[in-house]
Amino acid sequence: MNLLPIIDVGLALLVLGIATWTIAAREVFGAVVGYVVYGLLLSLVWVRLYAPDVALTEAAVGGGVTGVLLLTAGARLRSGGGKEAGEATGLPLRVVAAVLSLLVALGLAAVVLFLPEPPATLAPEARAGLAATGLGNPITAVLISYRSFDTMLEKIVLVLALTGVWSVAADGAWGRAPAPIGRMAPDGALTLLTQTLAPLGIVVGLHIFWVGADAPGGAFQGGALLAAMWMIVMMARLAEAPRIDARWLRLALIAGPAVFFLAGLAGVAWGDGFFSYPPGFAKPIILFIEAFMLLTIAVTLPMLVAGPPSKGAGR
Amino acid sequence: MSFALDVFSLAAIGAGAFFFFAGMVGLLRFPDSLTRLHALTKADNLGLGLVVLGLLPQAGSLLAALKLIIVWVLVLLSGAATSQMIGRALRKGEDRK
Amino acid sequence: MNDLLLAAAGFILMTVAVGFARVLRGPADVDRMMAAQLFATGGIAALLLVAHATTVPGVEDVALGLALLGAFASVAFVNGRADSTTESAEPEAESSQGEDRT
Amino acid sequence: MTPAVLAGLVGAAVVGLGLYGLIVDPQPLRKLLAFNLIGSGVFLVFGIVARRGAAAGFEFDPVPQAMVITGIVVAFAASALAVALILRLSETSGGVSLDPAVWTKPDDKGEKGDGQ
Repeated sequence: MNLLPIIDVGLALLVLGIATWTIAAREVFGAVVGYVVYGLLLSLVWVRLYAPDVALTEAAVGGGVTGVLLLTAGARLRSGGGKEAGEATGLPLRVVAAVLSLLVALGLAAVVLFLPEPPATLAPEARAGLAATGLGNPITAVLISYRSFDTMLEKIVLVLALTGVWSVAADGAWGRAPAPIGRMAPDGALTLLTQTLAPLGIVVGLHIFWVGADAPGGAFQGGALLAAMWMIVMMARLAEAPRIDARWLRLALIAGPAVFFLAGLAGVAWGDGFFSYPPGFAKPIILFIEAFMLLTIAVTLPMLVAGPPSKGAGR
Repeated sequence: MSFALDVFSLAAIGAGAFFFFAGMVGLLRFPDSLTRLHALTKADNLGLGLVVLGLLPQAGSLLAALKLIIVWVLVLLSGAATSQMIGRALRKGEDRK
Repeated sequence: MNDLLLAAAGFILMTVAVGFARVLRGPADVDRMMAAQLFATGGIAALLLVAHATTVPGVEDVALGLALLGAFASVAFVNGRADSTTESAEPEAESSQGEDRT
Repeated sequence: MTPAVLAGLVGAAVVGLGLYGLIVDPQPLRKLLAFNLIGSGVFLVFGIVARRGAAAGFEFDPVPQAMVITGIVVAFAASALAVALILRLSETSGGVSLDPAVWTKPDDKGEKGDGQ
């Protein structure tokens, strides 16, 4: 196994090189292409850190969906005639910024090199919690059981962010649909790709959600893949974003946090406190909560990318 | 038997790596976008295809092998469709001149 | 066997890394997209090889996700450049003298 | 050097790179990209805490890993909000800049272009 360190070092250099490119590229498009590739490489790094769950999330949300968000934003800026302006930073500030960034990086590197021994860990606690849930994937158990409060609040953050995005809509646009994210005329090759890819992708997304109980995967990763499939369908102009006052949309947006919250309250009523799942039923309850989280993530991410409602759009 | 399978795997993976190399050389050395597109499809389709073919005998279960094949099919699909779109965009650009 | 798989993974990774030079040089955005696509495919191949050699669980699913997202990103690139792929798609100036375009 | 330490060092360097881009690049979208780089660097540093925390029969400490997963999704939500604000700014002021001098249009009589 003496080749592995060489691959690790090569991977590290590649990640650094591509990160440098995303900062140094002259144009937004080139930088975003770099960023998407960077996300892909990072997920390889996460696999090397024995974190396939994080690898999937990073590839899906960190690289893929964020990349599309930035690409869509860049295209909308150009077509809106708005130019990204601003004076180039002068040399003195550049030098100061470089020194400051270098110091921060060195400080962090020192922290990394001199982390305490023995390492702090919550793994035993997580292991203890795992037994009670009946799940095989410790990360899912941590997300839904051991640190369930974090995960529920994070769902609420998603809904809040979407509220924030919608709130910057122009006057008179409220309730309408977001502007389409597809910018191409309907295209035969793209239609064929979408019609084969989307069903396959939905199956893969649901599969990754389902195995998440016992293997790498889960609601986040599966939901992000489903979101990507919906966005492909929108980009191929096979469907447009729905009006933001559609009842089903509103229900889907709050389904995840609401069901999560109610499950927590049920713990107060029948169990030992907020988010205490009754023994023996923990696994089915967790899967039930996760199913609604999957729905919320799959709907919220594309709506976040689609942006605020627009006057021109809407049926 | 397992030795024969290992040899088969290595041969296929080696061939796959060669096609990646060829695709890279083409992408870097070919003079314009259309010929580069041609080089890219070789790496996409054959490179990954041969690597997957080589890993198939090593896959632990039938499901794992199936997933490997689906990975390849997904890359094939997207490669074919996006090549078509890129190529058409390039053609349009040339017609205008 | 594992060492040979790792060597293949390292070779493929190095190959697509050199191919990344196309992202740096461009000149057209389609060239950048193509390099990114090569990178995604090579990344998936390297992931499968490394994972097989190091036995990280569930890597087939990661590869499935990456393959889906690679397709997604390719579509997004074409979509994001829908209005300008055509105008900037010119062959490189330095190497265009020998070619025959109709 | 273990892979974990190496990844942590990469994370530290990426944070530095992102910080530099965040300060130096004048374009808001590029600043957002740089901000996302910083985020991913922090996640990497956090990830090695997870890898080092291998105990109780795990290859990793699941708690930091779970928090990184939540963090990635929250970072995306924040980016989406920032993009919405940037696009709205370009709509109302005709240009995207963080420099208030650029927001003022000639016919605004010197007022900031934040009117509806």
